[in-house]
Amino acid sequence: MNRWLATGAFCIAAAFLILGAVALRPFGQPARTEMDDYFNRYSQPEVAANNAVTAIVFDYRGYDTLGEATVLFTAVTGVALILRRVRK
Amino acid sequence: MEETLKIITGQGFWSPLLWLAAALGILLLAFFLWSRGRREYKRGTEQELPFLSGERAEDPRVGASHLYWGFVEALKPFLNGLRDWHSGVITDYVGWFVVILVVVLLLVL
Amino acid sequence: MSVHAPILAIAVPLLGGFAAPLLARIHRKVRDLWVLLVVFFSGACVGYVAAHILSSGIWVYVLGARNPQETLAPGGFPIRIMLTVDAMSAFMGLIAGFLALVAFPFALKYIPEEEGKTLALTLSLLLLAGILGLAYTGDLFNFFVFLEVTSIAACGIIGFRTWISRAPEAAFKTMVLFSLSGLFFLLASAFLYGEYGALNLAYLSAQIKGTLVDKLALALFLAGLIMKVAAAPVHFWAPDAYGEAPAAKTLLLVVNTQVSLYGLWRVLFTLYGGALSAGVGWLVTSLGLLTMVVAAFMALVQVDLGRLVAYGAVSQIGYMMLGVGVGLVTLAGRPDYGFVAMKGGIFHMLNDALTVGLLFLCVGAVEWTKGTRDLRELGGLGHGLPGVALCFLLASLALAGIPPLNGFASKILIYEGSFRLSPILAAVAVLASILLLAVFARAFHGAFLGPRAEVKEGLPWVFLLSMGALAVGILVLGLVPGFFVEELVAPAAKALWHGRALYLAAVLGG
Amino acid sequence: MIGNLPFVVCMILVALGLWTLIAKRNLVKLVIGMSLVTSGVNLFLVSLGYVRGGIPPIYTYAPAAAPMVLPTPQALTLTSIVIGVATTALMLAFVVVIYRHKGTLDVRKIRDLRG
Amino acid sequence: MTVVVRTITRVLLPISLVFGGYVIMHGHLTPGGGFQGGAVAASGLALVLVAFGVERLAGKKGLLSVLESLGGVAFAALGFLGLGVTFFANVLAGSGGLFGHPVPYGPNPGDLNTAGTLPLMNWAVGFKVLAGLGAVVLLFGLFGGEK
Repeated sequence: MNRWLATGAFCIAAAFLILGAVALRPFGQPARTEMDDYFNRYSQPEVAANNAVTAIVFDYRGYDTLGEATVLFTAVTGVALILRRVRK
Repeated sequence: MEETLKIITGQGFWSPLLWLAAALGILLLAFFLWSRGRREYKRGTEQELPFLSGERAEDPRVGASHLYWGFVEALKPFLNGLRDWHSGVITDYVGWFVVILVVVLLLVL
Repeated sequence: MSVHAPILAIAVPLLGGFAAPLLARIHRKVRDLWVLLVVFFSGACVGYVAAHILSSGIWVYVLGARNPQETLAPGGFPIRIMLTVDAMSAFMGLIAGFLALVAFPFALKYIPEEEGKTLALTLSLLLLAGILGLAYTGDLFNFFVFLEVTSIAACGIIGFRTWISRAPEAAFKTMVLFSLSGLFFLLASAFLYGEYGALNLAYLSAQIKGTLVDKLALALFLAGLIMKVAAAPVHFWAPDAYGEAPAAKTLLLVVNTQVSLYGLWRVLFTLYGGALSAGVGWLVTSLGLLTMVVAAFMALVQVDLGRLVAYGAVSQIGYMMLGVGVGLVTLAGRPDYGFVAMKGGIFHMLNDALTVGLLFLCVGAVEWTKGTRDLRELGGLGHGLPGVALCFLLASLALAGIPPLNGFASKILIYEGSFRLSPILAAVAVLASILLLAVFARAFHGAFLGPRAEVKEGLPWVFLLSMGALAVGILVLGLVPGFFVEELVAPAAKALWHGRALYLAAVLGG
Repeated sequence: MIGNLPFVVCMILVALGLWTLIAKRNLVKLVIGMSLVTSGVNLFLVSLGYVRGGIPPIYTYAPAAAPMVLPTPQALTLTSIVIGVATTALMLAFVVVIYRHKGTLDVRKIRDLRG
Repeated sequence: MTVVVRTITRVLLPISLVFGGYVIMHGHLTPGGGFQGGAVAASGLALVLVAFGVERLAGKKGLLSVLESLGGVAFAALGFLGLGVTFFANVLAGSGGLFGHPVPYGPNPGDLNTAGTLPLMNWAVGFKVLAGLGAVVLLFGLFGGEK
């Protein structure tokens, strides 16, 4: 592939990424926080956990964590598969 | 019942059963023509053996790539360019990903 | 229990994948039985969900809530992950379920025990779970997680044959590209989260107005998913991956590609349906044309049967993109022909799954018998393997769009719809079909015709059963396409074409 | 504009990773580039959750009446980090096997699959 | 490895395992949780591999694989536990039984016996991560060792 094409495309892509970062709302001042306020307010009464992050990881978004555990399991299975010994 | 057998395409319709009926008709016609042919060639003689360009062929197999050899030969430069495009170098592939990213960015924004 | 059918379809294969290595320690028969049970249960759940949705609309299932239908927290915004299954998701799930039912019995016979069958079966179960999770989810981050599950499981399967150097090479390349696509998807989700503080698809869809950040996120989504579906300038991983994976598992890889395609439609039609320019539609359409032509020409010069079929499979992606792309271009006016093209594109997903799946099973049977896939060495297998030859012929004719098979039924819808938009589109699509016919004529000639060749005796009957199931599917879909188009495809197409408001209403109420 | 510097830094990290993937010729360096992209995205995610003057969203011995940072990005980042680790492990396994077969890590020499 | 490394490993291994266990156990009260604690404990395992060589642990590959599968099955099963309500519903939280103490809103010193299924899931995930990461390191070490 043409090196100049790749370099030019890369520069434009990087510029757009930085443009997006600049166009986002200011750092430290989230625009919309209904969902996170809910988590901070109700993680104790609903889940009985002091740690709101753990409450999200294992309760509100527990299904994601199941997927995440699956990813880890899949990767370990994959590594075992790739590094296994096959007599051929 | 009529609706489940055919697809309405907006300008017409496509009915496989109708097509099958037509195909069957054409097959019957072909069979009819074939059955009127000559039957008196001698079985078991050299009339049954395969010939290639008038020569008696020992191995009458035609290689699969010869089916449209001329077509591929004529397009050789184009096809070779396409093959070189699939270079097998992973960094090139990532480069093409960045190119498509830029195309999409320029188109969307 | 039937309330939980959508989640059971996903969670049971996950549990099955976790438990399969344990059960293999007890006995391998126990493991095989377990795998079959899990796949059949999952397939039954998928079928139940589809039947329910086709009769009574979108099915929302909120995970971890006190009530599965309680979508919104007090205050009117969604907080939990939810599955949002509409007709399109159900259609995708049906494809995955059917192919899994065909692929797993085949794989049980195809993969020798001493080559790590347990690991391969585990990965396949997890890949199936990931595919169904992708099809059913209604949450962006959850989509990313399952995208990674499918990526990693797929790459493990691609690298299965570690004793030849090509398989790890293909797997590594695929892994780099898949990870990049997943990361860009995540980056786009992060942009949307930063802008709107939410991750739910329907909620975000109601919020998106088309600001600069929204458009940037759309571009990142598109770039990531276009790579994952193997569209033309970034399709390089697909022939490597399809060609090098064990044939029985390639079916799941094909479904994996299609479910990524489903994700692309979901992002374009549902998430951005309200703020989409026609330019995106033209992009999808033209990438589709490029894909089908490039892949068909590349298939023309292949000498490896697996790689040839893989390029054929890539070119079919182009038809789906063309069909739905025409729908995207005309989304603003919603003319009739746009809907016809959409129906064709979505119907082609089902047809492609069947035909390409059957072709790969035939390649697997050929390799199982002869130990090679090189067309220069193969030949004359039609005498010894008449069933396989027949199936290969049927599938290649269907793939090339020869009437009266199913490939023609969907392609004629695509041709008609795209012809009304621009005759050039239809002309290029027909040209690619002719090229594919030439390609598969050569493949069939090279592998199956010619003087009788020695074959290994005793092709397992399960192989023929799996191939027969797909062949019957091809014939049935080809001979009575109207029924399937009206009952399955039209609702799915409508869910994308008109269904955005319904999708939002199902989650957000009102 | 200047307040968004953390986001910009994350994007620069992503871009650097992308450049590594385009320009480097060593498979292990490609894996490192992938890790860079992952780190950039993770940092971006977690920095989205920052609230000025915020404390961790944990109530054990928390000071009263201080704003808490947003917990969701932290949870997402945790998930994403584990996924990144899994990806890296699998990619390194492929690299090891490829090296055993080919005896090289140069991407220009590992191209049996082309055309 | 040298005797220095071995001695330090003997000291650090229990510390890392205990600290990992602490991080897992207090996941719902303090920063940390199953993944973090599992990773801390797995670092101890990696230390053993480096100090004493992979051969010492080569026979433990099957054990690690079983442990990982068990962790995964336990985690998924805890998700299935909520199936009376919905998948992944936290049925134990605030029920008064195991890990069932209710917690009022506001800062507090923390009570271990809270948060329902969360501590159980933390343990399941912790074992899974410990076994998974350990297995990955072990597999790499074994593959590099053989010729």
